[in-house]
Formats: sequence, C-alpha cells, structure tokens
Amino acid sequence: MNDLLIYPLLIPVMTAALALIFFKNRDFQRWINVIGSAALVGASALLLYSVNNDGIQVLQPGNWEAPFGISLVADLFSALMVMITGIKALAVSIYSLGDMDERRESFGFHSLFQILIFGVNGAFLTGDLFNLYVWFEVMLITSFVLLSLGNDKSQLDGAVKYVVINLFSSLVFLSGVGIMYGITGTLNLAAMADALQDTEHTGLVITASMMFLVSFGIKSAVFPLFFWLPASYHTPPITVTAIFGALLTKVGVYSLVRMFTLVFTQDIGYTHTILLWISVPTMVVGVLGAASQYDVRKILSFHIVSQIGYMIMGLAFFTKIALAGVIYYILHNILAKTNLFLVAGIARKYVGSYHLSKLGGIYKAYPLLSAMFAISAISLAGLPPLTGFWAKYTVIYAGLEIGEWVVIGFALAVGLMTLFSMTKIWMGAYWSPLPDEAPVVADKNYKEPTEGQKFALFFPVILIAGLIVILGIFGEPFFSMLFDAADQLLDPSMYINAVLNP
Amino acid sequence: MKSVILQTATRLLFPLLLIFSVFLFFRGHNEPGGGFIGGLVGAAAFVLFAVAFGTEITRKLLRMDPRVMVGWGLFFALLSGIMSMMAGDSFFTGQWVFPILFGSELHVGTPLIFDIGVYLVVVGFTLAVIFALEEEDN
Amino acid sequence: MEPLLAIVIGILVALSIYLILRKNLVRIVIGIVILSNAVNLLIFTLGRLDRGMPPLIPAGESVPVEAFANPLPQALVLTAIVIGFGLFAFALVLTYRAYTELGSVNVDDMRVAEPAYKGEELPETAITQEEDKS
Amino acid sequence: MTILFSVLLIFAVAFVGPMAAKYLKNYSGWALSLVPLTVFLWFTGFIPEISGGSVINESYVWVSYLGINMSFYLDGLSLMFALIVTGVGTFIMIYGGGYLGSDPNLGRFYFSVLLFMGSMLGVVLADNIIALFIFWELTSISSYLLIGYKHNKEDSRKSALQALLVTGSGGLAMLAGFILLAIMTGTMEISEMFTQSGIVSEHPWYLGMLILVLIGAFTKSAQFPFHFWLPGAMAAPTPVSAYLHSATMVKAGVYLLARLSPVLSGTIEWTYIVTLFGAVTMLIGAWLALAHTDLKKILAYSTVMALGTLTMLLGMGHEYAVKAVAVFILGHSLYKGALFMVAGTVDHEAGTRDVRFISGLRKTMPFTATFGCIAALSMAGLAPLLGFIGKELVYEAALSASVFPLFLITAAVVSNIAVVASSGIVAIRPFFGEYKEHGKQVHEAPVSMWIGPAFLSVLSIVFGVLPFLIDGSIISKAAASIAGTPELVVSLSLWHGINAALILSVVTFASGVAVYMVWNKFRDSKGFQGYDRWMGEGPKNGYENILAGVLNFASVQTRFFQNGYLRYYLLTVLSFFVLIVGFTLFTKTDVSLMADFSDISFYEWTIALVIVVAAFAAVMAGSGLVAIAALGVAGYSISLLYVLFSAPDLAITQVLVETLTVILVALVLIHIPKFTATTSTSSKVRDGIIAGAAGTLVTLIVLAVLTVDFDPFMTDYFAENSYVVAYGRNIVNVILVDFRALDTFGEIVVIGVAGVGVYGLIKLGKSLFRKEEGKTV
Repeated sequence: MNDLLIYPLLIPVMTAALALIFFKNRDFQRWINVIGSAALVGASALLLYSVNNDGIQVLQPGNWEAPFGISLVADLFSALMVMITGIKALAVSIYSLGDMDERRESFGFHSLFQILIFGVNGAFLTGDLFNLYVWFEVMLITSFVLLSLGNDKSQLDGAVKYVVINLFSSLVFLSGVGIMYGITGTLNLAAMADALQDTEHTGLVITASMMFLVSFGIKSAVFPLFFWLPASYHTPPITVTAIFGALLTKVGVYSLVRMFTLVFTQDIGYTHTILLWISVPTMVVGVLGAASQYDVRKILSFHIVSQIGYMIMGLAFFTKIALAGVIYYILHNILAKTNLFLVAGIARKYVGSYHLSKLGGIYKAYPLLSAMFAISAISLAGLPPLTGFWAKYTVIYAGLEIGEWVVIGFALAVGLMTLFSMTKIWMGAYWSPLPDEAPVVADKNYKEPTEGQKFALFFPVILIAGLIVILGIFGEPFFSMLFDAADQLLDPSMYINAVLNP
Repeated sequence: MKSVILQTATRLLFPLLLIFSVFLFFRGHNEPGGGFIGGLVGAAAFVLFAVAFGTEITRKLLRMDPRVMVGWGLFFALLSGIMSMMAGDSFFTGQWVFPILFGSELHVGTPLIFDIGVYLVVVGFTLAVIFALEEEDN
Repeated sequence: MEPLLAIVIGILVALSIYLILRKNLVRIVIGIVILSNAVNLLIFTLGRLDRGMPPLIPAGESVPVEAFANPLPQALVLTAIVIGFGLFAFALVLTYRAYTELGSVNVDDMRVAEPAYKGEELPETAITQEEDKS
Repeated sequence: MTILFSVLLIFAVAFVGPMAAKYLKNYSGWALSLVPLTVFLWFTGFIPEISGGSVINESYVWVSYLGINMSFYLDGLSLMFALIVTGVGTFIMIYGGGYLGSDPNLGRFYFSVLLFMGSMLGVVLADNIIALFIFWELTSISSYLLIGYKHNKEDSRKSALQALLVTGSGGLAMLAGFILLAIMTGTMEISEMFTQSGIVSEHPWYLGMLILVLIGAFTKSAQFPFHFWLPGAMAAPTPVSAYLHSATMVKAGVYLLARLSPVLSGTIEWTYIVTLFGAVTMLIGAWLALAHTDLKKILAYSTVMALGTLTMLLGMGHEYAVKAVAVFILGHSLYKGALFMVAGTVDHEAGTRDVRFISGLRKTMPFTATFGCIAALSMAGLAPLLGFIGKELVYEAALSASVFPLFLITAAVVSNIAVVASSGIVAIRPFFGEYKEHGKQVHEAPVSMWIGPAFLSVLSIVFGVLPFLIDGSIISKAAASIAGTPELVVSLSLWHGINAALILSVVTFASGVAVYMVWNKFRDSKGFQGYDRWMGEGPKNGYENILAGVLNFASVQTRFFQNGYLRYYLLTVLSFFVLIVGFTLFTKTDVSLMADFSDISFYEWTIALVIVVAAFAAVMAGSGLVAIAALGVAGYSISLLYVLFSAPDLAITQVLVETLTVILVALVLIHIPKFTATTSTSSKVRDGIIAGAAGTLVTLIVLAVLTVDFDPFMTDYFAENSYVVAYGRNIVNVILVDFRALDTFGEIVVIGVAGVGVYGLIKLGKSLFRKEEGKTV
C-alpha cells in the first residue's frame, strides 16, 4: 500500500472543501488555493520520485484487492502528468491572485479550480474504467461551471456548445464502459487488459475501442471532433482559459494513450492506422485555423488542436521513442501553452485587448513580457533549444525511423505554419507600433495593477519560462524518465502485474 | 403561493419528512435506501418548507448557505477516508466499532460517516438549485 | 428480455440523437436526458438481467442464499444516474440563462462567441417565437 | 578554455550586451569587441596544430537517449570559419557601436548579434548533426530579430518574416534529412560519418535525404530559387548585413555542403544538382546586381553571386574546385564585409545609399574611400589582391569541370563580367566624380566605423601579395577537409604564367569595364528591367503568392469547419461516430440480428412499448410541457423495469431523479417562450438517417455483447464480503459506500459542483442583467 497516491487527490479536494466551507472569506479562499497548489506540487514530486525509483505504485482505497475495489495506479506516465498538473496548478493559482475578479471569486472560483485539478489528477491516477468516467465527469462539470462563471454573453454561448458536445462525449464513454464490462466482466484496467490478451472477441473489442476513440477524441479535440474547443476557449477570463488551455485536452490524450497501449492492442494495424489518419488532419486543420485568426486567444486555442495532432501521431507510431516523444510533447505543451495564455493576459492588462489589430508596441514598452512571450512562443513553434524542439524532434525521428514519409512531411509543414502564427502574434502585438485608434485600456473598470498584482502575474510566467528553458537545455535526466515511461507503456505486463500481483 | 392550508400541512409534514429521510439514510446499509435517497427526501422537506414559507425563512432555518453545506458534505466524506489513514489503513478502508445499544450490537463505521457526507452534499445541491430557481421566480 | 431491451435502447438512442440535432436548445437538452437513460439501460442490460432476488443479504445470513441480481451494474447505473442528473440540472439552467442573456433558445442564433463572417448568409433560421400561453 | 567554453562565453556575453550599452554608451562596442577578439586569438593558437594535420575532437554528453552530444570538431575547414566568424565579428561589434551609437535599442542589437555570433560559431564547430541543427536554427532566430531591428517599419517586419520562413522551411527539411542521414549511418557525429560515404551513397534513401539536406543549405545560402530573401534582408541595419548576410550566416549553407561533402558528394546526383543550382544562382545574382542603384542591394546580389559560385564549386568537387572554395570564402568575407561597412558609412554620413545621388566623397571621407576602393578591387578580381587569386582558381576549376564544362566556364565569365561592373559602381560612383550636395553635411566617419574596412581590405592585399601566409596552413587544410583527403596541398601565387585562366581574366575585366560604361542606359533598358522582374521579383512574388494562398485557404477552411453553428458541429461529430463505429462493426465482426424473443413476459412487452411510445411522444411534442410529461412517463417506466429486474435502489433513485427532473424542467420552461423552429424536410430526413443509424448500431453492438459468455466473478466476491467484512446487507449500497467509494465520492463532487454552478448561473451578474432589460423594455 502506498499512501503517496492519495495525496494528489486528497490535497486539492480538501482545499476545495475548505474553500467552500469558508466561502465568504475571500482572502482565505485565495490563499488556501495557493497553499493547496504548493502542497500538491510537493506531493506530486514525492510520488514521481517514488515511482521513478521503485517502479509502478498501486494503492487500493478501501483495501479491497485488485480487480474488485478501485485501483489507483501510478506508472511513470501518470506520475509525470500529475507532476506537471501540480506545477501548472501552482502557477495558475498564483496568477489568479492578480487576475481574478471579485464576482467570480465569491461564486466559488477557487474551490472549482481545485476540484478541476482533483478531477484531472484522478483521471491520471485511476486504474479503473468506470472510475475514469467519474473523473471525467468531475472535470466536465467543473469546466462547465468555470467556463460559464460570470455569465457574459459570449461565455454562455461558448458554454452551450461546449456542454452539449461534451455531454454527448461522456455518454459515448459510458456506453463504452458498459460494453467493456459486458465483454470482460471487470472494470479494472489491468484485469481487463489481462482478460483481453487472448480474447476471441477481438472484433467486438475493436468496435468498442472506436467508441472510446470518439469519446476521448472529443475530449482531446481531434479532427473532426474539435469544434467545441475554438468555440469556447476564448470566452472566459484568461485565468480560466489558461487552466483549460493545455490541461483538459491532455487528459483526453492521456486516456487515449492509456487505453490504446494497455487495453486495445489486439489489432494495432487497424486501430493505430485510424489514429494516424486522424492525427494528420488534426494538425493541419488546427494550424490553419490558428493562421486565420486575429484574436490571440483564438490563435492559441486552434494551436491546441494542432498540437494534439502531433501527440496522436506519436501514439499511432507506437514505438518506444515515439511514446517517449508523446509524453514529452504533452508536458511541453502544457508548459508552453499555459505560459502563452498567461502572457496574453498580462498583455491585455497593459494594452487593453486580445485582438491583434488593437495590440502593439509591447516589445518597446515591456521588454520582460516580450522576453517571456518569446521564450514560450519559440518553444511552442518547436525551435531549438527549448522544450518544443525536443518534443517535435523525438516524434519526427520516430516517424522517419519507421518510414512514415508523408505524415512526417505534413508534420514538418505544420511546424512551419506554427512558427508563422507565432510570428503573427509577435509582429502584430509586440513589434508593430500601437495602432492610433486603439484604446489604451478597453475595460471601463480597468485599474492599473498594483505591485503585488504585478508580482502575482509575472512570477508564474517567469517560473514556467524558466522551466521551459531548463528542461530544454538540461534534458538528460528528464529523458531517462520518459524512456522508462515509454517502456512501461509498451509492456503492459508491468502494469498488469503491478496491479494484480502486488 | 403562501396558502394557510399548505403552511399548516407543512408544519406537520416537514418534521415527518426529515425523520423519514434519516430513516431511509440509516436503512441504506442493509435495505434499499442510503445517503443519496435519504438526502433527496431530506431536501424535499426543505423544498416544501420553502414553497410554503418562502426561501428567506427557509434559509434562516437551514442556518447555512447550501454551498457551504456541499463543502461540509465533501469534508465529511473525506474525513472518513482520512480516519482510515490515521488508523494506518489505506484511504477509505472501513473502520468499525461495535457499541452495544439497547441490548443489540450496532455496526458503526467510517462508511457511515462517508454516507453522511453524501447526504449533506445531496441536500446542499438540491437546495442550491431550487432556492436559486425559486428566488428567480419572485 | 435482453434482445428486446437492446431494441428499446437502440430506439431511445435514435430518438435522442434526432432531438440533439434540433435547433431548440431545450429539445437538445431533453435529447441528452433520453440518451443518458438509454445508456443507463445499456449498462444494466450488459451486466445481464436477472428476475431473481435483489442483491440483499437476508437477516441472519452472512452471504446471499438464493440466486440474486448482479449488484455491480446497479451500483454503476446508480452513480451514473446521479452524475447525469447533476449535469442535466446544470445544462438546463444554462439553457435558461442563455435564453435570458442571448434572447433565444435557437442554437442557430447563438453566434456571440463566434460572430458571423462578413458576407456570410445565415441559414434557415427561427421564424416564429411567441409566448407559450399554456 | 575549451571549444564549448568559447561558444558559451559569447552566449553569456550576449546577455550582458544590453547592460554594456546602457552603462558604457559610446565605448560599449569597443568593450564588447574584446570578447570575439579573445576567442579569435584563442583560435589562432590552433593554427600550427591544425596545419600539422591533426584534428581536435571535444564531446559532452547532452541527451544520451537520443544520441545527441554537444560535440565539436576542429579541422581546417571549421577553423577557417571560426576565425572568420570571430575576426569579422570583432570589427562588427566596433562598427555597430559607432553606427548605432545613439540608438536606444543598441542593447538589443548587441544581444542579438552576440547570440548570432555564438550560434554561428556553434554551427561551424559542431560535430553532432543535431547540435549543428540547433545552432543553425538559432542563427535563423537571431537573424530574424536583427532583420526586424527597425520593427516599427512594416517593411522590416515583412522582410524578417520572409527570411525566417524561407530559412525556417529549409531548416525543417534539413532536419528530416539529418535524421535520415543519422539513421542511415547509425551515428550522429559527422566525423564518424566520413568513413561511411559508401554506405550512404548506395542507400535507397540517398536521393531523398540529399534533396532534403540541400533544401536546407540552399535556403540558408540564398540559392536559386530562394535567393530573393537576401536582398529583402537588407532591411537590417548595415552592420548586420555586413556580418550575417555576407560574411557569415549565408555561408552556413556553403559550410554545410563543404562539411558533408566527404560523406555526400561524388555521386551523379550531387554533381548535377549542386553544380547546376550553383551556376544558375551565380548568373542570376551577378546580373541582378546591375539592376539596382541601392548600394546594399547591389552588394546583396553580388553576394548571391558569390554564394552561387561557391555552391557550383562544391558541386564540381575536384581538386581545383576545392581549393577555389577555400580561397574564395576567405577572400569574399574580407572584401564583402569591408564593402558593406563602407556602404553603411556612406549611408550614415550622406543620408542615402542610392549611387545615383552620391558622388565625389573621396575628399571628405578619405579613409572610407580608400578602403572601399581596395575592397572593390578585390571583388573585381584584380591583381594583386586575394580576390584575383580566388577568381583565377574559379576559372581553373571551371575549365576542368567534369560536367557541362562549356556552360560552366561561360557562366563564370559572364557572371564575373557583371561583378567587375558592380565593383565599379560601388567604388567609383560614390567616391569619384564631382562632389554633390547631399541631404546633410558629410564628414569622415569616426574611427570605429573605418577601422573594420581598413583591416579587412588591407588583409586582402596582404594575403594577395604574400599568399604563403595562408596557403600552406589554413587554406590547405580547409581544402583537405572539404575533399576528405588529408594530403591535399595548396600553393597559391599571383602569377601562373600566361594560361587560359589569365586570358579569361583579361577578357572579363575588359568586358566588365565596357558594361560599367553603358550601365546607366543598360540598367533602364526594357529588356533588363524585365529580367529583373522575372528573376528578382518573380520568386519573391511566388513566395508571397504561396503565403497568401495558404492564408486564404486557411481562412476558407476555418470558416467551413469552425462555422459557429452548433448543429453542424453536432452533425459532424455524430456522422463521424456512426461512420467509424459502423465501419469497424461491419468489417471486424460478424453482425447478426439473431435474437430470442420467446422468453419475454407480457408485462415486459408492455413496459418496453410504453417507454418507446413515451420517448416518441417527447420527440413529437409541440410544447415543452408535453415533452416533459412524456419524458416523465418514459422515466417512470424505466424505473418499473428496474423493479422487475431486482434493482430496488435503482428504481427508487430513478423515480426520485425523474420527479426532480420534471420539476426542474417545469420551473425553467415557465420562463422560456414556446419556440418552433422551421426545419426543412431534407434536413429532417438527414438527421433521421443519422439518428436511425446510430440507434441501429447500438442495438447491434448490445446484441453482440450479449452473446459473449459473461463471467460474474466480481459479483461473487461482493456477495462474500459484503456482510462479512463490510457489515452491510444491501450489496448495492456497500458497493457504493465501500467497495467503490471513490466513485461515489466523485459523484457527490459532481453534484456539489453542479449546485455551485447553477447557483452562480442564476445569481451572478443578475442585477446587471435586470437593469439592461429595464432599459430596453
């Protein structure tokens, strides 16, 4: 038994419960959010350390043995995801101190934030299919509420599209769970994988896998299921967008990776070819969308879609180096994308808009902010030597190794377009002079941020940018974990044994 | 809608419903019932009260915001798990004591505390929704 | 009974998806309710049906004495019902709120977050919108 | 000091640059120049060792899992480049300090230039191809920042983007090529690839890999058809043009070809492609230079010509060609660096760079004029300058070319004629003739701005007159590195006796003078303007059309997919679901509709019928309240089913939830007016088909799953432990609060959040809304 697994769940939900109980005390909520996130970083680090040293960790809450109770399982992939979630939570919770408005705070922003983290971590750690569904629903309802919190017109509009499509996705997922239970008689992923190793119902299992593909495909916003994302992500306050921005879709990708490495490996020639077919248009359509937008948040939202394509592509390649690349890509993307949203938020505070036609002159006036944007953007565009380069390099290497010329050709072209759309922001908002008609500050209620707020806004941005640089330049220890994680994914027996034969 | 008949009936029904919900709650471990079902019936009592006397009085009667009640519910549910951990077991492992009450042995354990959490959250949720919608009416 | 339920589930799915494709947001939400009922039935059915005893252990025994229905799908469906209800309540109130803010329940009119491009023609859209007196 | 340290030192100083600019002001350029100077001097210390025939390897593990090391390889070729990078760099720092002296952004200039310098040094020293690529891309980034230095001007921004996109796309192709090369050879160290050229050229991937690598080299070195970005890059401040866009960065592509030449060259593909593209670029560049009157544009196109020449020579690959490459690279860096700085000085002092409006500056700017003229003479290829030796070698190489010798000789001569004319234009026009009034008072430039041209042009003379200073050491070894044969010896001299090359030189000079004489008329002639549009603007327009086309397509496809209509989103999602699940079901399983309906009681038929009819009524219902009533009936019937199949908890829950659902819907619907949307029959049919297909699929899948043997081993475990261990007789409830408590916990979190959310939806911002409504009504 390993209690380390429960802390990444316990800490955020306890924080959320306390924030709810004392919800009238705004300061209490704000600080417990930060403290809870900091504690989560510590707990995640311990978990990662333990998994890295001692292999896959399993916890049976309720002490019911493996296929009967719910298992919490942390392999390196999960532990890395939990770790990055913690870091992101800490960064965004600090940022929210400088950004969140009083109305939203007093209607539960902080506890919702923590519950979202709780749901995300649960999805990363659970080893049970139905339980995964529950975690998805926790995330889903929390993201609904966070998305609509504030009731702006565009928020409600975005929320309607988000809610309807995602509810459909959940129900498809739930049907899939029912079908898998109906076939294998168990919900435990390890037991399910074990039972399916020599199943005679391959066709049926593959059919069910397509339902999961659709459901997780919606969550991770792949082509042609991504519409809800660009329709809604630009509507809430930037802090919320930043929470969603990189994390929620990655849970979908995580689930796809988990299911298509552990459970659905009966007919890789079929399932993973479909994944490959999906990945290419996802990359292309996403990046073209980004190239056609002028709202910074929309550009970044479309980029999320595009980069999901890379991850799915790596999963479809299904080699060790490809899977290591997928994990790297996810982690990198969470950092870079979060930072870009946060930077966009600060830019808006200073210049008053998210729209490129109304932005300008930031390079001249705010060199620090410009540097932060440049680091994140260069990383996102996949230029060396930052994290984005390694992510892209690894996946592309994997593809060339197995001779996927056409797919890699698309991936490289998309990389160029990514670079283009990053320079679009850079040139429109940073280099070009401020347009004459642009208001200095669009918001009527605008107040110059206080020194404390500025610190709250800049600190997380610098923190993440620092991580991007450090991980980019000193990658060795990190890659050692990634390759171990890929080993664990490629050899499901490690996972199965860890759960079923502790 | 503040009719006298309804108010009188409510004065009678409200405690009955509450007792019934507690009954359903405790029955749950052995017969159909439990935290969710009990919670819904308990919430129904307050909803009835709100329809008869208005939400303002009901809120006073409840003494706390429904959302705080949700918070407490989560807290209780977690508490059951934390107690297991303090006892050295895995999270959510049932911890039991067997007090003898009126000559019969009772099973009292952390799953019961967990179910209390469920009950509170259900009541909190239902009331948050109904209060909000009711007050929107007026 | 299972084959019959399979057909019932299929019909419910078809009806709900038809509703989900309507313009009226209220009907879309109703469609989702029906779909979630269908999915609950699906889980229940795939856990295999049993007309025997409920999964209760009689007083005085420590294990069930007779054949009993599979309790696991029941627990799963129960959880799913409650979760589904929470989501439904939110979606419903969101519909209401969207109506008060955006002035319509026609999803074709909901173009605030994604405004129409210049020169784009709106597709066939709401014609009648009147108070429901009933 | 190690090689790694030398590179990192420059990077580190880059971050100090802004501070230097702030505190040292006018002396900052001088101060910062000490850094490249130090590195330069350190590298000169290697000359004896390298001349002696040894090479230096230095390697640090970087990411061992990907086989990427930070490894360096110092031989004749890289040493020569390292010396050029740091040597010219030293003067550029001094010059930049003077040129941009009062610019508030001077600090950022230093940062970018030093960043570039470190990257370029990395490119020429790296042994690991991925490390090389990383430095390569860093040069692109710093170049982008430098070209866009005057970022307030749209022109600068566009040019910066153009350079970035062109070299960036080449870089990506090159990355793919490098990876293929690494997979083919099994190593990422270039020095280890040298022994494997046989394996590489026999490999089936060879041609593809070669093309990808060449795209990278060609884009960076502005080869046809990518040559257009280089004149555009002249938007950068002049020190940048002098450094990046003539002396160093644009030579990175040439360097790469030279570096990999032992591995890749020698095949027919290499010879044809590289030689031809080089020759064409040479011709185009040389003559485009004559179409312009902007000093920097003229120099830029003559740089394109030089890069073409180098590429052509590398394509030929024989001994003369290799020698010519080594000499030409050095000679070109010296005179072109000097000329750009001179052009910048003229611009700085006279306020214009247009040769039509400046003349007679030799009296007011004697130093600048002198050094400019020396450099121009070297560019024209006149004895006794280094440029002459270089040009002679080019002719000799062309004379012994193995493919198209006639074409290559002609091309070389014709190009050099144009270069002679251009040299005249950049040297004679501004400095000789009558003094004209210019926009501002012209002075001699400060020392910082002529010391660079002075050194570089004087070196052109020194190396020309005393070639033994370099030929046995650096040039020989550089040529040997390119040829891949360590024994190659080069001996340079001005006088070879009267041979074919000398005769060609004389012809070239005479014709060049003639072209210079008629330049004014010739430049404005229709034919030549057409040539300029075709060869100069053509590829640029091509680039712009592609970019615009892609953007247009992007916008059209985004409007198509992300059209803002929820219904189309849902339609797409649902169609995809039906297609992919259906396709899999029908191809991967034997679908059967076999079902046994015999065992069904009357009650069950009835309930099933009621559910279906009620749901149908909910679909057909005209008003929301009818729909809700029907929904309720369906829900209650389902709960009856649960009762029938022994699930009392489920039944109770379903009844309670259904009741609440109906209440909620009723509460909400009161506020929402009836809304009847008109939908065309065709879309109804379309929706009906999708819905029917989805329903059928689900039914088929359920039927299929029901045929699987079900193993209820979990159930047995729950039955055994429910009371004995968990003290509960209601197994369902024990599962909920004990066996699967985590699920239930998630469930209460969901409804708790839903409660908070609904509360927020209704209450938050309510007063605001009411106020607005009050206004409109």
